[in-house]
Amino acid sequence: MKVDRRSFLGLGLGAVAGIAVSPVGLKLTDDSSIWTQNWPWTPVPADGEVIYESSVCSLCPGSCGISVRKIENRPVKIEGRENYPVNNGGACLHGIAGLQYLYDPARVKTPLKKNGDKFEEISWDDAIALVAGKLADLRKSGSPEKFAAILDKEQGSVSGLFKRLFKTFGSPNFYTMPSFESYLEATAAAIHGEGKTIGFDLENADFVLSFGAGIIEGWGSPVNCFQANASRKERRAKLYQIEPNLSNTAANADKWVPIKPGTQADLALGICAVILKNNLFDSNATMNFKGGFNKFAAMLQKDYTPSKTAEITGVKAADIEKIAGLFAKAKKPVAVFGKGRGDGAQSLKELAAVHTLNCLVGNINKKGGVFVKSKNKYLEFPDESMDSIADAGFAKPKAGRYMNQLVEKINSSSKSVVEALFVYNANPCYSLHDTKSVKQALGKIPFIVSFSSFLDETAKEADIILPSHTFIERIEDVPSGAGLAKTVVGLTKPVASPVFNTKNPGDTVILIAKALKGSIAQSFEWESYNECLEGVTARIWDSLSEDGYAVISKGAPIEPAAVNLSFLSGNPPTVQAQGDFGLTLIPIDNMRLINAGAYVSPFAIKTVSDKVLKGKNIVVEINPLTAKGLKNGGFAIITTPIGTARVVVNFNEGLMPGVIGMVEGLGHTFENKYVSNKGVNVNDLIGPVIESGSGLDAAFGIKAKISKA
Amino acid sequence: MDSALIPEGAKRCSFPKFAIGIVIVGAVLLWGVFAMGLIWWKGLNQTNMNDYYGFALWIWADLAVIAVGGGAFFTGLLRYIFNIDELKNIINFAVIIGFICYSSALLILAIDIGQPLRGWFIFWHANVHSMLTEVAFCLSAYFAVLTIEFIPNILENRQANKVPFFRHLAHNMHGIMAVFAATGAFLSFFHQGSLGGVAGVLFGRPFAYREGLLIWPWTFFLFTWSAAAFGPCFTLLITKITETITGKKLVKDNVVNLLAKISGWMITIYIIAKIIDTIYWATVTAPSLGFNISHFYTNNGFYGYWILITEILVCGLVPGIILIMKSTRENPTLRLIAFILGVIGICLNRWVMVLQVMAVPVMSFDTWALYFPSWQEIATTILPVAYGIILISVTYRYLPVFPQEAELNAVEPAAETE
Amino acid sequence: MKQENNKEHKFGMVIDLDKCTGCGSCMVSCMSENNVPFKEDESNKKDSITWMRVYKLTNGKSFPDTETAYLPRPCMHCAGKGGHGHSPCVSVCPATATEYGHDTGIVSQIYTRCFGCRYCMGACPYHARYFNWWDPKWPEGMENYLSPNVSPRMRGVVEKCSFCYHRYQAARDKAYHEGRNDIEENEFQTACTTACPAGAIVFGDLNNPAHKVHQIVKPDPHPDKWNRHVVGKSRNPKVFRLLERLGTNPKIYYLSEREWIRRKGDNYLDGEWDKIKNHHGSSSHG
Amino acid sequence: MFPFNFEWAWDVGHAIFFGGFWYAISIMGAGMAYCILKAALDTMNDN
Repeated sequence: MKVDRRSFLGLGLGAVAGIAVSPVGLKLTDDSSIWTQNWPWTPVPADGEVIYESSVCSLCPGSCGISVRKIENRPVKIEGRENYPVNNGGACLHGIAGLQYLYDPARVKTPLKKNGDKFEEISWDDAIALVAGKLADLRKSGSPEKFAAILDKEQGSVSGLFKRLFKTFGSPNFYTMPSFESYLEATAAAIHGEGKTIGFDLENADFVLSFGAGIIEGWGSPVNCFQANASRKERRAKLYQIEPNLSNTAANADKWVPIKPGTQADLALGICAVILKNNLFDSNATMNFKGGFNKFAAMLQKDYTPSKTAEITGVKAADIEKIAGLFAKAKKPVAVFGKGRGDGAQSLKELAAVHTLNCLVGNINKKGGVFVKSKNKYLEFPDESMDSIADAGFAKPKAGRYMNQLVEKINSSSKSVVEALFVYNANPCYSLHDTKSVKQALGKIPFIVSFSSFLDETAKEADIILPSHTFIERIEDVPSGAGLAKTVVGLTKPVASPVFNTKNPGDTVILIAKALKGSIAQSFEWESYNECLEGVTARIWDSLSEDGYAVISKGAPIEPAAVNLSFLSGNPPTVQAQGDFGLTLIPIDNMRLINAGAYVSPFAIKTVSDKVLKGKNIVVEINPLTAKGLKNGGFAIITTPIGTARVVVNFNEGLMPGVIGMVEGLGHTFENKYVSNKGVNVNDLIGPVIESGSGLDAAFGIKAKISKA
Repeated sequence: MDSALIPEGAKRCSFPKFAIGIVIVGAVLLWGVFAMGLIWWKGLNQTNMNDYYGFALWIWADLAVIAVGGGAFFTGLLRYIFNIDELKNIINFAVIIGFICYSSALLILAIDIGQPLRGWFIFWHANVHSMLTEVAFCLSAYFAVLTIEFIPNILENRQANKVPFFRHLAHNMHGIMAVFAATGAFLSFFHQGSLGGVAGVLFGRPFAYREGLLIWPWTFFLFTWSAAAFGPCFTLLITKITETITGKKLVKDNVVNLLAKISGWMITIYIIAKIIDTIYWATVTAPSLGFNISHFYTNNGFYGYWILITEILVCGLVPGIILIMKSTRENPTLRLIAFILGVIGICLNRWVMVLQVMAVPVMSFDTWALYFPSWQEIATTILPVAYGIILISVTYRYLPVFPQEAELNAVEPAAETE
Repeated sequence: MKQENNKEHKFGMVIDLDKCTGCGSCMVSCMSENNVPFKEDESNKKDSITWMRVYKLTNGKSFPDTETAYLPRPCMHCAGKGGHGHSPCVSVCPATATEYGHDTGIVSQIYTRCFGCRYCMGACPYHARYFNWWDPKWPEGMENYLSPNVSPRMRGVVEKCSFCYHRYQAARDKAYHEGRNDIEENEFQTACTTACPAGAIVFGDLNNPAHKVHQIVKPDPHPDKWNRHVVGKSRNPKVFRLLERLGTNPKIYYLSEREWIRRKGDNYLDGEWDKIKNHHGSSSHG
Repeated sequence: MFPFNFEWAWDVGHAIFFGGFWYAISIMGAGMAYCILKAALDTMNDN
């Protein structure tokens, strides 16, 4: 057959028609849609039996009970644990997002050793041997005190093991990062004497006078505070919030009292003055005051009259008198301190002044008041065995009282006063003021060991990283604190088997101690951290292992608390902001971000407002009255005595004129595209200001200027 | 070179010249195809659309081409149902323009949806309460009608016409074209209307929401009417452009003026209805939902009252009046201005009914959302324009599109016509 | 749909804005419960998938009279005009990919049927619907925490809050296995409700007078006498719904003692609010 | 779209919508079928 044009055309048309009526087309159409419904790159989570395991979250000092939903041993969801004495079913966003830490591919997956600028993987055995070798050399050289540690907290058995290692090694240089608990103890020490801490019975108080305490910003034990705050509505309890910015707490409060930054101590003393002048105090309580009550009263009437206080603080004299009256006349008033989360820089004058209000109205150790408790001593370690080096070294004075003095000491001496440093659960290169000088100090330390699970700013400075399990993979006792009225010890349990080649930090410490041999090893005669934990918590172990927690105390303590006002009666000077620019830059705490310890999860940063973080730019808040020449939403440069930063400006009427608010918790600089390299770390812009007398870094902010970029 | 394909007695430019033109426009087309490929491969993240602008440039382009493509159904309706015989001289071209518009609209929809391979679910799992379902059904069916209307013209190509079957097919299709045209008008009424309904039924969006008749909001009728009114403007504008480019008169003035006059009356009536609708919406519908008209036109960087004035008065009332008055209509410059204004007006109306709807905040604490398309969106929106130019060039060159061309451009002294 | 038995639920929520702290727990709990993906930059809130989004409201006054509050916004699960189930989104979906459950009042989304036309997003005045502009991607290893109860969505489809429908299914299955006809109030609670540390969210069956949500909201059994499209209006003067006047009939109610917050719930012409603020919420029996 | 689709409902909405649709499709189909058949017949008659 000759294929001419016509038959070709006919054949072609016939073929098209044939395919069109055949089921091929339909089949392909159907198949392609089924394919789109099952794209191989869209994950299909495996199904299986569901179980729930309870544990305790240790991301922050809140110590909430959690319930972990697991599918065939695979944790898929964290929720608050019902009826847990701290959080009763509630949970915060960071805890709920906890699994993102567990599976984070940016974790330190195995021990690392720094070689030049890079980290190399090494085995656990080699890493422990290397660390022990370095430490043994240091000890042999005769200066064991040049071994220092930075931890997040003093409490708990893991901290106990670190402390034990340092004592038996012969070093007094054990430091903790500033935390709300440390401020509570310092406040209690200043007024009630050593060995005590403070809890606030917020859920029963009927008038809460908060001096900037971010009760719903993550202050204290966050979920517990959320619940106490929410119950105000039914209880008809009042909250007055005193701070320069309209925080969430201020917005949620019955009244926001704007105040000039850094003058909360003065206002507290001014209110004390009114209470004393108007005889509104509880005379039964004040009868037993020591340390010059009369001198204190006289000082107040001289320096803190309402008009003088008004001038210092910017709060109207009439308002001061009114607040004093409301506070003193309330049935169950409580004054709370600790600006923001309470873990940033604080001045002891402020803490003590606010707490004095509690003492004056006699709410100490009363329901709905303030509980002055003994420090939680549920741990019983066996006696250490100390050799002569340990005895001699441990008796030497600490290089500095607090972290910032240690940093200053290292930077000011030509040869480092610290030769070896352990860092656990702390990120001083990020969360201390003036991070540049902190990094400089760490740079001078020849040997740094980090126990971090993540390659954070401080771990990056380390020579060895001995990665720890996350709180989802490890067992640990977690004592409550952070101003919680009751005292609860919870048990964190390994609800997931370790995802990477990490260890429980307790085990790591025991291994190092054993490798150091001699009396140190003798002090660590446990097979494992598990055995140690069971031993040192023997008194409450049954309860811990069965219920997952043990309640140490609840309700108001029975013993009376002595009050001594000698710290305040001389009216120590109020800390001033560093520098002489016209504006004041203050850090703002935001519940959706984390500023200490861990860093924020991808989920949590997703919730952050575009009025806080826009792309890679941090957004600062400023009252439009102060923002002359700036454009709302435009770029600006902030300059402080210690740094500059490019920021986006957001006009916010909820900020006192003259103040710039910058959120804490952004500006991380490690490798994690979801949460890092976004915005500015406010600690790069604020330098420490040491309060005379207490030695605390009390920089509430810093003087700054802002100009159009 | 290709002279065997060129209609008898018609003069066309040389093939190389034609080819160069096609290649230039083809490059633009390829740019659009490349963008289209990117979007299909990587997904809609290639656009600047977002969760506030789920409907954006493409949906506007879609609505706009369908509106201006309305010339096809309306001219067909006038020609075949109302038997206005003169319009046979422009109906082919109106059909081709309609074909281009509707095929473009379908292509744009295929790019616009997030799951193009599942696009047929709109038919399979049809929700008959959705205006978009009505659009899809009527649009596809009407596209089939347009194809049917276009086929005879293709078969009239000199070579195709030599095939007896094709010749007979073309003849037979001409014979019952009125049936197809009626079906097309029926389908067009519903899909043009339902496109209007797409915005009008959004009772969550007070800017778009309109009350109406039974299940149809007033925008349903306004869209149908406006497509019929402004569609011929577009047909005539493209005719004028084609005439300018080819340097030939292709359609007699009496035909143009007739269609222009009908369009003028349609526009004027539409604008009166639109004004009434706008006033009712601004004073009754929106306020009953808590909105002052000022809410929709202030506090943002783009959408102001200017848009209302431009759409209704400058690009609505003005072309309407120009086209209904004999003196102005028969002035070629004014007539052309009216066509251009009319086309701008209808496109602006579709823009407002898509993009401004998305831009206006509804919750009292929400903010205006403004948007600028990505290059991929722009390229894929220009793609149909390039495609249209190529298709018009090819059909003009090879098909007897304009029955009056030979008469108006007689090479030799005119042979007897009629 | 006639009420043939008392098993017809109308799940809804009331959120106490005086208790809400804006902490974000509900948002994260929702994301983690429902396998919501995340990407490198989520600061453009116009393309950030947050089934539960928390808005910040301000009273617009200048210092020091400024006040702010937070408003969590899940899907409103609108019942549409007259409460017949023609939600703004359901009525426009061309492919029946989103449906109104007449037995639950839950507006579902069928991801495998949605072909991504986004008409529903345009129809929703609450911006409760989100489009998967990108393929969902989890960092290596993180897909291990995904829950099998909710399928991860593919690129190109719309998703939104489902009122944790999988939890309802699980509760119903459990009740069925235990030979019970119906579920208890506490057996079906959404992930945001259980996560809220302030207890600001109350979830339950608006048709069931024994449920707390019903007791707080006191939904009016009759249509609003001033707007026949509005049904189920709260008879509690402190309770309001978002954009109630549009007739969308949301099943999310909000509670606040603060008048300026209640006013933010809807749009009012000049003077309108002052006329109705005192009997707002009690119109039918005012 | 078809009676065997599970979204199909025998209600007024479906009757009107699909009635109209299938009506239009039928006319078009029948019209084209007529034209093609007649053209085929005409072609055969030509020979």
